[in-house]
Amino acid sequence: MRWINLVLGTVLVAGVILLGLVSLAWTPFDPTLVVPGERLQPPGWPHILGTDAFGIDVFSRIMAGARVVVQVGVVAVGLALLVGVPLGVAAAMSHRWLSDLIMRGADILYAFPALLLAILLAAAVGASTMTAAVAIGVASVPAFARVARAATLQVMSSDYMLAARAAGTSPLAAAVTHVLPNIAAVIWVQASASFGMAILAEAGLSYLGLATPPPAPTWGRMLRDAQNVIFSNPEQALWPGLAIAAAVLGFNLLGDGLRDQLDPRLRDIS
Amino acid sequence: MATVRAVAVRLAVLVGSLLVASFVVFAVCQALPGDVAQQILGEQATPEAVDALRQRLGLDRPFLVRYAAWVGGMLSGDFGSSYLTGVPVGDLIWPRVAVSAWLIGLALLLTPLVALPLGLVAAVWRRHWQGFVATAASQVGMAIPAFWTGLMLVSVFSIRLGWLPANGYVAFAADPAGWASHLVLPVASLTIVQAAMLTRYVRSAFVEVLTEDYFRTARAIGWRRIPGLLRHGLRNVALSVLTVLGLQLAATVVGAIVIESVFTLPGLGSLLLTAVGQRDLQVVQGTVMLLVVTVLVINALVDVSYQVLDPRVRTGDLR
Amino acid sequence: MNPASRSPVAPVTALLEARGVTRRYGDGRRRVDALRRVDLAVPPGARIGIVGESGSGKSTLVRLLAALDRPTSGETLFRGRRTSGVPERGLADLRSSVQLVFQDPRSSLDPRMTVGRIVTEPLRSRRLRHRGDVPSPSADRLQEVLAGVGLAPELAHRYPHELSGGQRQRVAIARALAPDPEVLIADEPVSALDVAVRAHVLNLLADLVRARGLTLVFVSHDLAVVRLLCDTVVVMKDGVIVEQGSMEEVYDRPRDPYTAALLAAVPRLRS
Amino acid sequence: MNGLLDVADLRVEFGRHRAPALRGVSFSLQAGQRLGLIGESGSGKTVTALAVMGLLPETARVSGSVRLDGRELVGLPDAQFSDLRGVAMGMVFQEPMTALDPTMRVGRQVAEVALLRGRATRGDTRTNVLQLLTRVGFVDPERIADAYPHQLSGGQRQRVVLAMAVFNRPGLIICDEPTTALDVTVQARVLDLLDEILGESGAACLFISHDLAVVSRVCSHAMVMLDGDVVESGPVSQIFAAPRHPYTQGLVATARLDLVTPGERLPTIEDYFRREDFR
Repeated sequence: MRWINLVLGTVLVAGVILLGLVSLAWTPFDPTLVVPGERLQPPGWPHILGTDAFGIDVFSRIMAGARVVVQVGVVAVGLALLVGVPLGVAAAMSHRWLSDLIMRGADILYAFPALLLAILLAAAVGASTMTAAVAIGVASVPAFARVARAATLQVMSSDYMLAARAAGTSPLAAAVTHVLPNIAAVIWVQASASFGMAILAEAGLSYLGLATPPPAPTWGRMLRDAQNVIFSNPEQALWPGLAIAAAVLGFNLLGDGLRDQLDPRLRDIS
Repeated sequence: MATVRAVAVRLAVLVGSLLVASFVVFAVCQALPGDVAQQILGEQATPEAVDALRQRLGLDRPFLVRYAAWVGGMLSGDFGSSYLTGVPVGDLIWPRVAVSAWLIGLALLLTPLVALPLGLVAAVWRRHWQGFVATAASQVGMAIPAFWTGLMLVSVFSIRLGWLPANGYVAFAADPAGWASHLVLPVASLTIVQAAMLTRYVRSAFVEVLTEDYFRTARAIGWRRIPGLLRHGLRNVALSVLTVLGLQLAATVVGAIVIESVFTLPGLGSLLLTAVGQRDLQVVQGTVMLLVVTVLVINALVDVSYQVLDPRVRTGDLR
Repeated sequence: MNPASRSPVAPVTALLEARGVTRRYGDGRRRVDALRRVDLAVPPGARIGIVGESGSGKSTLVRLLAALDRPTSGETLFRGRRTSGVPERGLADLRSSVQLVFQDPRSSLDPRMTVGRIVTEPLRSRRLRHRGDVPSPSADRLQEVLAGVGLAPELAHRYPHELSGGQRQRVAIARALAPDPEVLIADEPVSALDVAVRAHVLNLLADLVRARGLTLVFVSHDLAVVRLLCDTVVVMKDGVIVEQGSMEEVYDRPRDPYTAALLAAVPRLRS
Repeated sequence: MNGLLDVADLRVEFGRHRAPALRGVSFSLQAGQRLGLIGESGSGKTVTALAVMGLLPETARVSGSVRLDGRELVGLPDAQFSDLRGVAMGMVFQEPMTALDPTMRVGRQVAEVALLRGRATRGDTRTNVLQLLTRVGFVDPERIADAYPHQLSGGQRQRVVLAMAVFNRPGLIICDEPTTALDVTVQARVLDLLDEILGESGAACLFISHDLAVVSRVCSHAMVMLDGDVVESGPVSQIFAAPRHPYTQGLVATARLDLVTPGERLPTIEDYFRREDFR
């Protein structure tokens, strides 16, 4: 049972990343090529998932969409990780007033949802893959800061940190040799979960037209296109939705699986 | 005494948060886009015309003065006017608040009602098929975007079965039955995703109670598993549910924006999206600010309610 | 190394000293004084036991002596030099000469470090190396130290969770002894261990203290354990020292009623 | 074999890949008898207690027989087991700090023991609770009943848990390291109280401890466990004065710190017993 999450998660995540990578070099059809004569074909050969209302091959579009998903996820999670983790560790290791300042800032940002930030940015400077990724990343910073701070506090309260001080290890050296290795596990778990959330947020934004502009294919825009023909062809909404669900599920399961493996306390319970 | 102090501190933090948030919203909307007057009039406009417009809109004043005026105006209920149409932003916002409030409020009300029993089942029978089904349902629910759920519900209940309208809105006062039928699918789409997320937390909160020493004590004096769990676990679970629900509020608010777009409900979300499309920044900043204020205020209320629920916090022995 | 060559200190100068130290936690109504104006002097070569129940302030006191915490008022000294209110880089002398063993090795050993890296951590510290004769972090020194506490050399590549409770506490002792300290502070070093392991660790500590001529500060809630290792005992209650004297004196003829109650409360095997 | 509690060939396993926690434990406890369970951590003391109480985690596989007053408990459905707990048997746990629900006043938690059985009305329950709190040595039962657990000390909480365990005058009380987390002076008071209450109610007691001195103070009989097996059992006087099994001899020797002269080497279990030779 405990392995199911990890295995299923890894398979789904690997699938999404693979689709995205392969799409850089090859897709069955041009994912942006509009072929009016081949509109709304049912799944079959050569269009294994059929074509959409523009006559574009659905599978090719999904492959290319995976690329955007991975892009946004990497940028957003990377940004959140690089900013949030040092902030959280610093908050835990520093004086109380600085710690309070950092965490209060994180609290305010926490109440400020990613999508609103992306909407603001889109309104102010125009929508693009980058504005979406940055907005999602900034909005994910507090989650990383909180997790890193909580984990660091736990490390700080351990006797081995006291022993390190008694051994003459400086705070910075202790942060590198003791804190980071001991909080890495929870950070990876958080990163995996955040990746899933980033995919959902990106899908929502591109559905609203507030992320990657056309003609680049994204799963969210595919759903928007599908909605236009939902009365005649409701099945059009199926594939991109499944792609999103599979990708998010993959990252969530991977995160859960990692946590189950890494948390010895949970291991004892189950 | 400790409670009064804690509430006072929390209120001070709330005011600080509101100031910071409003400043960020104002800065992003006013500083990032460049010269608004120039944009409105287009590249061909004469510098004199641009200057005149700038003066008329009050854009010639220093940034901080404009910020102060905006905040001051909002405190008295004046959100300013659209640069594009001149319509007061308040006139655009207020008629639409009810729609969004119903959508968000109903979803938030239903979310714990779905998540508590589901999470209980997932925790108590976590080694049996019932628990597996509940956990799997929550995992899947978390992975699907709310707007896709909306599209799927529409394709089944509106198109295939024809039971419910696919979009639009009727005011409650005009036609209560119509109002309800128009809200069922949007609220359901929003609730499914949020409840799935909350279920996960409820599950782990109950699992934690199951491993607590005090639950073992309760079992040792004769409590059966589920009644004991409800008696000694619910209050502890309620604390974490409340926290998570407070954090979910933000997600629900943005979820509602998307859902309004799926079902073309005339709420704040559709107002916001239209304004973004037209780059009507006064409307954008007013609407966003209203949503942010709502989220921050409710989160503060959640924090304060801790004081009432947890005796360790209430008596000030634990912070 | 000849321990005698290192202690030319005049007997009047205490190695470690606390002068009127108070340590206060929290503020306002929740203020707790963990220590209240405590004076204590640890002369070179002494083996001092600090005994008390939870909340007596015994752990706080040794943490102050080791400059791992700061007194709210009063001062701590090492070799007659102030160590309270001194920035960390001014404590090189103290750090290289005073080492600690903590209660629970599961918490005092970093779970993500191998035994070898744990034991050599004090040797790798630039600050400790200020003292000229601190051994270098070589493989030889590691083997020497491990052998000194009765651990096989191949354990150097293991992680703490792969060891038994007794082995873990030996690793903690090895780390403390690696830089050749003068003072060993042991804070409840056997309280978290099984009875079967306790005797081994106590025997090891007694041997090491004797062989290296260490000054020992031994904190415990258990007078019976302290009696075996120490020649002087300090009894603490609620942040103050209630009695202090030679081991036999206090153990056989306690003057303070609290010490007497403490002794009487220890359950003895009835057979 | 018709004591109050008869345990026969009790085996407990947690998963196939782990060594069994109990490998066929048998013992018998007469009404009013006090049996001490001695052993190191991991020897199976707590598992034995939890098996008797029916509180082992779901993952445990239990076989063998546990009979209380002649009634077989192994395989008993949880609903029926629940009706026995708190009535026919009560339990006191090791960790007083976490044993009580932090969100509920102490008085209400104690009262639950009565209300669960549906015997009492709220009014006279309150009276009973206050009486009981007085009986476990509180001079101000009103204040204790209205306090939350975190406002009490460890010793006070352990007395509250003891009160809950004895409320319905069960015939069997199980104590799992009840004083290990307490200071010695507090331990002495709690042990006195336990002694008094057991004597008064005539209940039998299964008393788990790693501390031989504590067992010798409370119990009449003792049973020594090692790696899920019972290696020796008998009257306390015999076990501690003339232990037969080398492991017990080692345990007793290491426990007599007071007999060692300072400077002398402490005896260890390995002086008497080598694990490699066992089994």
